[in-house]
Amino acid sequence: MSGLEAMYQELILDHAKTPEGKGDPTTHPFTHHELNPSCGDEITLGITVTDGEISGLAWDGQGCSISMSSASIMSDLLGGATRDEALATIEEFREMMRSRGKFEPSDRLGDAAAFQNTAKYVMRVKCAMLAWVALEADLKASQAA
Amino acid sequence: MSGLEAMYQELILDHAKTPEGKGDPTTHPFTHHELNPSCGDEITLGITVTDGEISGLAWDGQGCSISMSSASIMSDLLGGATRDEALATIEEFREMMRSRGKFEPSDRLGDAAAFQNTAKYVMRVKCAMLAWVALEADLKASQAA
Amino acid sequence: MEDSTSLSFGEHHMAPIPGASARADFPFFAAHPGTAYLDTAATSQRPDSVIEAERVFVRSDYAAVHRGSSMATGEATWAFEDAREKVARFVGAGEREIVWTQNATDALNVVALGMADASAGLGDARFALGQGDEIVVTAAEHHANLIPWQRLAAKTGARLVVVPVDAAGLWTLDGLREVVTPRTRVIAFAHVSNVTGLIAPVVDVVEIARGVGALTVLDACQSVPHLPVDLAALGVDFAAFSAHKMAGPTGIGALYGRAELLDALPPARTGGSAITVVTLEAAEFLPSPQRFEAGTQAVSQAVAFGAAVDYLSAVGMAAVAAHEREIGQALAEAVAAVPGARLVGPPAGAERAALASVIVDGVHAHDVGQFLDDRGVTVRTGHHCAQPLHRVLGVAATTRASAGVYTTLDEVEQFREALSGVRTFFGVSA
Amino acid sequence: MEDSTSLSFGEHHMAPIPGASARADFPFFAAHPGTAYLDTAATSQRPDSVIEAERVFVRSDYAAVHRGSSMATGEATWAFEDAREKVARFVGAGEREIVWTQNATDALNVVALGMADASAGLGDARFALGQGDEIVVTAAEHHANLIPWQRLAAKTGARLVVVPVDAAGLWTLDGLREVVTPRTRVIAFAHVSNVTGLIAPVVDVVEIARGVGALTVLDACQSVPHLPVDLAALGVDFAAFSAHKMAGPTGIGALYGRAELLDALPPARTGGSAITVVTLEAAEFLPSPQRFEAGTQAVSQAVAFGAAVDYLSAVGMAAVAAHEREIGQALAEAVAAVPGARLVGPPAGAERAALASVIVDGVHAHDVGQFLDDRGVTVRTGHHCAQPLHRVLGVAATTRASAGVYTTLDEVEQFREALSGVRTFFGVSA
Ligand SMILES: Cc1ncc(COP(=O)(O)O)c(C=O)c1O
Ligand SMILES: Cc1ncc(COP(=O)(O)O)c(C=O)c1O
Repeated sequence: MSGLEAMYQELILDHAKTPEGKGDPTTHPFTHHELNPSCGDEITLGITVTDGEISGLAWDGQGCSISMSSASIMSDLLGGATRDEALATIEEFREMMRSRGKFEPSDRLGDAAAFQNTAKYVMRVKCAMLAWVALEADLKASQAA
Repeated sequence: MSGLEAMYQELILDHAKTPEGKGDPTTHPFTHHELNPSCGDEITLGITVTDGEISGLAWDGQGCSISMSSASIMSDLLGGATRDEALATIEEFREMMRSRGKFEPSDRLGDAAAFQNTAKYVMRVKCAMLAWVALEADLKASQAA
Repeated sequence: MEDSTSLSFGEHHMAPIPGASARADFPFFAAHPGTAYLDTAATSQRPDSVIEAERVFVRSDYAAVHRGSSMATGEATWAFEDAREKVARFVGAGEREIVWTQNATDALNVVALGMADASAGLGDARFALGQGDEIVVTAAEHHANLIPWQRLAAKTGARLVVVPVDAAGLWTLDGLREVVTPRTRVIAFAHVSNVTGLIAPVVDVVEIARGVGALTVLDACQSVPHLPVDLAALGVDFAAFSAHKMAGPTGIGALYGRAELLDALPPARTGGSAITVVTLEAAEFLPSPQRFEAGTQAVSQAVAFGAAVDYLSAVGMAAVAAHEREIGQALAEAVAAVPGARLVGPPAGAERAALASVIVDGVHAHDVGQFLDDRGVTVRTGHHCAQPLHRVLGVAATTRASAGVYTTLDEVEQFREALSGVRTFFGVSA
Repeated sequence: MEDSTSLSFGEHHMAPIPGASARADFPFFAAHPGTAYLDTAATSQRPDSVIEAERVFVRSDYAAVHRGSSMATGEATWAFEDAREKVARFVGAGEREIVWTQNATDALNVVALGMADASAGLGDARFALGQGDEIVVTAAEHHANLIPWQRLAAKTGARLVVVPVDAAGLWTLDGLREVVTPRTRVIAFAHVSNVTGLIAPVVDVVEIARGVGALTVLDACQSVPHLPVDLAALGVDFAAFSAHKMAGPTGIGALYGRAELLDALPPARTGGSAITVVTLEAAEFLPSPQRFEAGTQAVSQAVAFGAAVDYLSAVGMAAVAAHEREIGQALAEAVAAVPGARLVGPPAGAERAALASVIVDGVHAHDVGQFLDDRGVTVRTGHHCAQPLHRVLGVAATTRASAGVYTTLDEVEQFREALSGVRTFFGVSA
């Protein structure tokens, strides 16, 4: 499997084509817009938090297959998670993405482990992180609220 | 003779110590102030021109032995010269100073030929030129008047 | 001082020929065999002669320039000014008409910030703008030739007026004429667009500008490295370009300006070396170029920049331009040959620079670029610092292949072949 | 990417020791045996490891950074940002607190011009100055830390207030306290004077500044290369230094700023890469450091700058400082030992940096420098970009000898011997 095929796994391309969690973020109380200035990719992600749990999540945006599939996989993984669990998962995901492919993901990352190969491509790290950074901002806002 | 001794010939050091032409430039109708910004050396040179001849010349200023002796030797050489002769001499002096020491001065330069060695030291060219540039400016002003 | 022109150019000791022959002079390609480097519009590789000229200088001839009187300083100053003369000659300028800057962006800022200073009363009133004055740019400009003018307008009350572009990203002289008025004070435009590859009719723009007494500011980033350019003959007032796009080093660019303008433009960046008399209250500035060169300059980079124009001159800019005309057409044809790929800017067959920005239907530019990268083709993806233009094109990002003196038709073929596999890989073609 | 720390340092493969051992790492000295290079305060020589780090990078790893998505760009960006991290760590800063600039002069201008923009309504009001506000500098400042503030004052109506110096060129905390008022908005001063060698009591100045809510801007040009400096611990708001004075290349400098300030300071120089959203009307800027880094940066020079701090770190800044303390005293004593030569700044025995500016009675500095040059001693002559200070000293120019990590006591002795011959040669001694 070439680096390219490892990066664009079936799973990732499928999520990019039929993304989960896409919807109107503005129906949720906490929304955040995140932009990748180098390519113009952007995402707006909204969440509702009930009793410390992400009880609702929707995102909208446009971008490359890495940023879109990452948003989709993250929605699957963290929709319904507790805030603490979500924040810990985001932290681990970030650590993996910063590792240049050297970090071995734990079970916690689920399908998001597929981005381990993307981490080898420094310039694509931001793509994969886009949705996660937006969710992190929403969670912090909900915590402060 | 080392490069240093060739540069600081007896003649040059003597002129630096007891400069010719020093006086009050403002007694003459055409005066020009010239500054070497890298070291702060400066000269003000005044001339009177009668029937196309430099009939009076005086300069004041402060600077290194090269700039002061150059002003002195120039005063000796060009006091009383015609404007055309003076301009031609300035031109030849400039050519010599720009030559990095490769230009062979003609008789016209007289004692000013002693600065041939200074021309090898790029950073000192401005010192040697200071008075000459001032005289050139005065002559051009007198021509325009 | 080592005379960089006397260095041999790679294997051959004769003048290099654009393409495969010149390629041998660039160590990057030996380090990356099989790679098609199609990102020269972003930044160029440097030939051995340039790398070595700087190295020799730094190892044995380096010293402070223009300050002090030591022999070492004299030699370094000589090398530094010699480089300026080379670069000046290369673009048809006088020595005093070339100011070293950090890069082309910085050069454009020197003009715009100088005009802001003049507008604030700190210099020659001919550069002062105010309410009612207009600055004209095109909608295709690089951010470097757009944002500084936006900021100047915001500071002075002048209005920024934009020449529109069509769906292909192209502007026209008629479009320009429509927005120019007697209140137009500046017309800033790119000689060659880094996205569309359009080559601007500079002489006509200068004529329009002169008709209303406006200054012309040419972004020559993508022309000076690729075409013979005589700035004096073109008649522009100011121009900007970067060494790193023309076989030279990063860390240095050049601002061209007509001497009488440069002598009058206030220096926005101030400090040592640029001055005559400094008191605690105020400073007086030297004439150009020193007035703009505050602080220690990019000395060894200037020497390398000189070596870079020596290299390009040895190849010959006419030969470079002819070569790149061929490559430019081949790139355009390569894109035309791939179903689902669309070329931005002039179509194949029309005059264009040796770069091709591509939209692949259904595949994001980042994904296109990643696929090409995997196939050994280095291209650039993104908005290429031209967001407003991309907004007109209807995409956030495009994929750009661009060429230089060392680019070969084989690389173009490698690009075409890779490009033709993109849609299948991402599952969007039939 | 080649890891420059893994390169061997010259002959020895252990950490170099300041003085003769370090000297062997600098090819300049092999090219100039017998030369005493005492002009490091103007600019430093570069060790092999720095020259090679840049060369290796340029020959095989060079590509555009921070734009596009190619592997080549990724690797180059990594090297570029890695260098920033190294430089940041070297001065006790966070990564986002180091902005690449052209040189230290440019770094100081980034602050002053950013404040001018803020004052013109283009950014955070906390940086806006106006009528009645005061900017404090010392009378000993380098033009780079004087003229930008003069210009800022002229643009905003603020007043430039000067801390006076005594006949030896020294200012005091009491003198500072006397001029600071509640309207003081900025205090700009050099950590180490490039003329007197005075080491400023930074922590005390910061305390005085904080007392009135003023920003501190430290000209760290002559401290960062020679002393262990922890900018965060010193507590200054901004600081500037240059690579070329610390074993690194020309063409790159650094601005330090506390992150929250840098994120808010308007970028005076604008263009590509520094932005988030650009429309034809306006641009939004990224946080620090990118907001200040418009256009293609000095990429290979950043890599070399990283290698330079690797080199200095390998030597150890404590060892460098101890060595230079010794050299500084030796220089001061050398001057004291020569009849007719007078030292500017703190006398021998007092704390001072490793530089000595000298006035030789009856001989102009240019002539002194020429004589020393002939004796193989490279020094700097002139006003050292500090005309106001020289006006107080009563001379247009002084002769300055300055040291670095590679300076030896033998060189100081060569300097002393040459200096002692000056007055005889020019016929002014008895
Ligand atoms: C104290 C001081 N400040 C500022 C500068 C300016 O540094 P640069 O020329 O690298 O911009 C220098 C060096 O010339 C200096 O010694
Ligand atoms: C058309 C154009 N203008 C300006 C620039 C900016 O050049 P630099 O990054 O060297 O400042 C570029 C390159 O990025 C360009 O292509």
